[in-house]
Amino acid sequence: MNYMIEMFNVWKTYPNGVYALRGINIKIDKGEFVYVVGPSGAGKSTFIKLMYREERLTKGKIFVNGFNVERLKERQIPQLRRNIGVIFQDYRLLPNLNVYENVSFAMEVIEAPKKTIKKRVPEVLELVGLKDKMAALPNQLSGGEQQRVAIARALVNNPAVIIADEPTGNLDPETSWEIMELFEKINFRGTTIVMATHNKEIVDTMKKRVIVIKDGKVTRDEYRGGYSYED
Amino acid sequence: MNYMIEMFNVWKTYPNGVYALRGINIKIDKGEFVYVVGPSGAGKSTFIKLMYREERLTKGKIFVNGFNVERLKERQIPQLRRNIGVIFQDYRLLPNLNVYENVSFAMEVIEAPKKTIKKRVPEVLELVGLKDKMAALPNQLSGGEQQRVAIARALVNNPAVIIADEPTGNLDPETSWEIMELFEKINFRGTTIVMATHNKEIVDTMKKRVIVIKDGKVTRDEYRGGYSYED
Amino acid sequence: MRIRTFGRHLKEGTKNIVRNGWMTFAAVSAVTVTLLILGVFLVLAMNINHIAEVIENQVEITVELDLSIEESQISPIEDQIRNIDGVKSVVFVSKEEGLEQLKERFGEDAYLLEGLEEENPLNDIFIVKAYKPENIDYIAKEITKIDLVTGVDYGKTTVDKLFAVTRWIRHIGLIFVVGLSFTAMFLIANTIKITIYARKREIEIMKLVGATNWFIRWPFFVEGTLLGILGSLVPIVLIVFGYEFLLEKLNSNLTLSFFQLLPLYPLAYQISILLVSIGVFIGVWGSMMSVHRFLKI
Amino acid sequence: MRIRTFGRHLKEGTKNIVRNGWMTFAAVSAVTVTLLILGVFLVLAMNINHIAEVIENQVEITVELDLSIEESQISPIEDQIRNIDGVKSVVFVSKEEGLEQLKERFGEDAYLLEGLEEENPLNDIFIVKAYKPENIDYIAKEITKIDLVTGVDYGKTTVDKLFAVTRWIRHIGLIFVVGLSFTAMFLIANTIKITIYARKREIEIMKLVGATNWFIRWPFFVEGTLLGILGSLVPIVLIVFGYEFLLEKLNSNLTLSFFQLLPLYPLAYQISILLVSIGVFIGVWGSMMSVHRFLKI
Ligand SMILES: Nc1ncnc2c1ncn2[C@@H]1O[C@H](COP(=O)(O)OP(=O)(O)OP(=O)(O)O)[C@@H](O)[C@H]1O
Ligand SMILES: Nc1ncnc2c1ncn2[C@@H]1O[C@H](COP(=O)(O)OP(=O)(O)OP(=O)(O)O)[C@@H](O)[C@H]1O
Ligand SMILES: [Mg+2]
Ligand SMILES: [Mg+2]
Repeated sequence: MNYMIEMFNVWKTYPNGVYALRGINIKIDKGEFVYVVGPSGAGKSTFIKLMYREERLTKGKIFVNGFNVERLKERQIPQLRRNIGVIFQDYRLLPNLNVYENVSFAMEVIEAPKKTIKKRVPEVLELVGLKDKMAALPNQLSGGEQQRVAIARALVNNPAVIIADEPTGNLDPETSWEIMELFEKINFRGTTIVMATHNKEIVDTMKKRVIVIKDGKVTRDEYRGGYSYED
Repeated sequence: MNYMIEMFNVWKTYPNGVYALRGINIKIDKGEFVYVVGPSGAGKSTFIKLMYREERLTKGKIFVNGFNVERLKERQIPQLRRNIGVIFQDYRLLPNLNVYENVSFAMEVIEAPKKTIKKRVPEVLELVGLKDKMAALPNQLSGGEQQRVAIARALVNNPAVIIADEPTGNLDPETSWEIMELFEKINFRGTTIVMATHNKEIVDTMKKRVIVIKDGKVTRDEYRGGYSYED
Repeated sequence: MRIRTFGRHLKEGTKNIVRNGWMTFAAVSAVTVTLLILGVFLVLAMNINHIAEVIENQVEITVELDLSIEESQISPIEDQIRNIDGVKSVVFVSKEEGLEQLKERFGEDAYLLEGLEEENPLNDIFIVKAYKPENIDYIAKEITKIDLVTGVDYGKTTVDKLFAVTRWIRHIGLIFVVGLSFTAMFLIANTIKITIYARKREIEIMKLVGATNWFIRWPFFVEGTLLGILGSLVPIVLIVFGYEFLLEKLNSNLTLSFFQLLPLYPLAYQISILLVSIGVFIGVWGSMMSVHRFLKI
Repeated sequence: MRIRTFGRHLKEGTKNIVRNGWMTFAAVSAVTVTLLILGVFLVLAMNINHIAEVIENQVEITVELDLSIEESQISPIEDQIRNIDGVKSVVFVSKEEGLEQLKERFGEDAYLLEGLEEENPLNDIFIVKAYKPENIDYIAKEITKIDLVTGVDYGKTTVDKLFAVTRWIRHIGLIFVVGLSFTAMFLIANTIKITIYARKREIEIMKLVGATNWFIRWPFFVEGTLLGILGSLVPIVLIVFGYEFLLEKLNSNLTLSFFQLLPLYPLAYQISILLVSIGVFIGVWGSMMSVHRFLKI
């Protein structure tokens, strides 16, 4: 129970019969920084969605931050999720809330004091370079701006783990690097980071642990590895 | 009128007061392959949305494929759009239609014969590597798979122009390259391609015309240019 | 539009009914419930109108003839009355018959009238009925002009009161029916609007992919029609069978057999056609209206 | 839940009413229209019930006393009648008064009764009224047992018929009110469900970000309450003022003044409270029901 994330022989079959994951065994330590790479449709997002129980597994066991994810009671689920900052591949911003409200929502959920919220939200938005877009609604933002709101929301509560599903897919290289530096800094302070990505340059430059998923299986798991998953 | 796309001093201000484009002048020839690059929020998507009149311009003139876009009558708009294959940054698949139906929809719209549709759709899906996902609904696909459906839909009618807004943002490098080769082949057959992208590697490797947009203005327009837009 | 495209729209419209499963269910059930209420009320209003008519038709004019009248003078007067516009029937009641009827009406107290036979104080009378109750007044006036007629009576004040009541009941019924119809239209259209609102984005995407407005509208048109038809089925079945059941129950219950309800046919046909038409009309109209809002891209 | 969180929910719920502008409008107008119909019908049903009661209360028992009765024997009989359960009033009508009334009723034909004064063939009678019309039958039977009472009559067959009619009208009214109430509940809940369905994704996102079920429910609770209140305002105003107007119109119209409608107060309060309660209840219930469906993630 010293690991942040542990998976034992995890299988996931979607209701329509797609075998997304086929026997995953993985251990991620507290404070680690892990890239998850692999071709499109390999199962990276599924792998990630199991951790905060957006999807339920078909077989196996998952422990995240001390929770037995599959055995969680209905009312424990929010507890699990509050310790995880998730950056969704498709952002999932609340369409009726503006940038500020979207980020503050995550703090209201944990019943943070108003004062803390008022101080912290602009801080985080500054970090992702969106301080002048606070009043904009999601559909008034560019793709990359929306992605950065999603990043800000994931960071705002200083969660124990950050799970990021292609957080730089819609960002230009320069902004991507800024975000990666941010992640590195956060990681340095002890936060575990799991990040699915297609960005070869980032993976190859910022050498970290790399987990390669292909066809629902882990085909490589290497510390300080590179992107390429071709044998 | 020999150009495929012409913009004369085009301005776009969004209703909330954001100046997205500030005096764009650009001419794109028939059969050209153009990258549009620039930082997040620079105005690339806006630039692209004006071409098929998803957004209306505030000032200036645009001609696309011989149409005066701003002056178009209500019932001419479909005519304009049928000559343009658009790959949207957020995919915009029809959620109730499966992969096959999403692609065939674009052909039904132009009242193509059933037989042609039946032959052409699987062909295009094969090209983007989704032949075995034809029956899946969009929400049963991975991010990259959805993106490829959007690509297939844009290609299926062999339009005169393809306008692609970050078509490889959620694709792994290998698949990205396959898609780029596909684009090159299509371009070779005479189709004009305008592609907004953040993919430095692609832009630097596949040398084409590069238009750099920054803060709503064209700051560089170079044939066989590279990605970097820092001066 | 080519024929194959028309076929496509038919197919898509039908498929959408299934694809939007939950939404379709919500919309159809709104149509069902609304039309049910409207239908029940229509049947009620039609019957109230019918009963009012039956009551109104029972109004008759009593024409008193001069005491000195000869038997041979009666028939010409009857002809004269018959010739008045709107007269339906004329029945002669001699003074002897009149006394008999009066006695019957007195029942137990008939002994009070004993001895009147010798010098019958009553007049010979005609009982006149009209085709349309509203003509009663005119007919009565015409009869007054006839020679040897000494009195014309139809209980003017009571009848006026009765007509005032039936008129009010009819008005209220009409107001309710009209009000309910508008309400039904509004509620159904409103529900359809919201379900289509959820498909706003879909419609926008279709337009951006190059679909013409009509290409998008047609499947919605088909869908609206089907919604209306599906939504009117249950109300029709319930109302027709419920009404049949009610009629049977009323007929078998003697104390209530004076409730003269309309017969099952043609009422059943009228209601069915009306409900389907309203359902389809509002289904299509609601769909078209709301799709329209989202075509402007 | 901390107080600041409660404040937040209140604020969010209110804001959502504005944020979802179009949807709110659609939902509120569905509530409005449905409650309007329901309210109008309630007022109608309450008045029909009232009128039926008034008519029923006019039923009275005529008690005939022996012809040979002495004046001193009358008062004890009256007391005996008064002591029967459920008797409201007992009025004595002497044979002389009876004849006068009979003559009045005969009107023009009163001359038929001339000469009866000398040897008055009528009985002395009591006119008995009951508190509850349904007790008439029992009271009549009890009176029969009293000495020197020769006849008890309340037009049994006519009254039975009348009661059958009023019972039926009441039943139909009740069925309509219950049916309409369920319909209203269904339609409103249905509309709210659809509007919330459009926010399915929002609710899912909230859950994925770590919100508890109650954190998500509370603003919807507030929203549902507001929806109900907003939706019942217009119906209340329309019904109360409309009813006032109707009463005035009826009172100024002499031919119709026998329509004994319920007074404006307390009816106005009853209807207002009823409509607001129904609106709020269904608003909250509909919201909670539909949010529930989407919390399972
Ligand atoms: N909800 C679902 N129902 C059915 N199949 C699904 C569902 N979600 C994903 N899949 C399938 O599961 C497989 C893995 O999907 P996943 O989203 O995990 O891929 P990925 O590695 O994240 O891909 P990408 O890089 O394109 O995002 C794919 O074949 C996909 O089609
Ligand atoms: N609908 C809108 N309403 C208001 N402002 C908008 C809207 N869409 C975009 N903007 C603003 O216009 C500017 C340009 O946006 P655009 O989407 O064109 O950027 P982009 O270059 O495509 O960025 P990205 O690479 O992040 O997709 C941004 O500042 C954005 O916030
Ligand atoms: Mg993915
Ligand atoms: Mg963009």
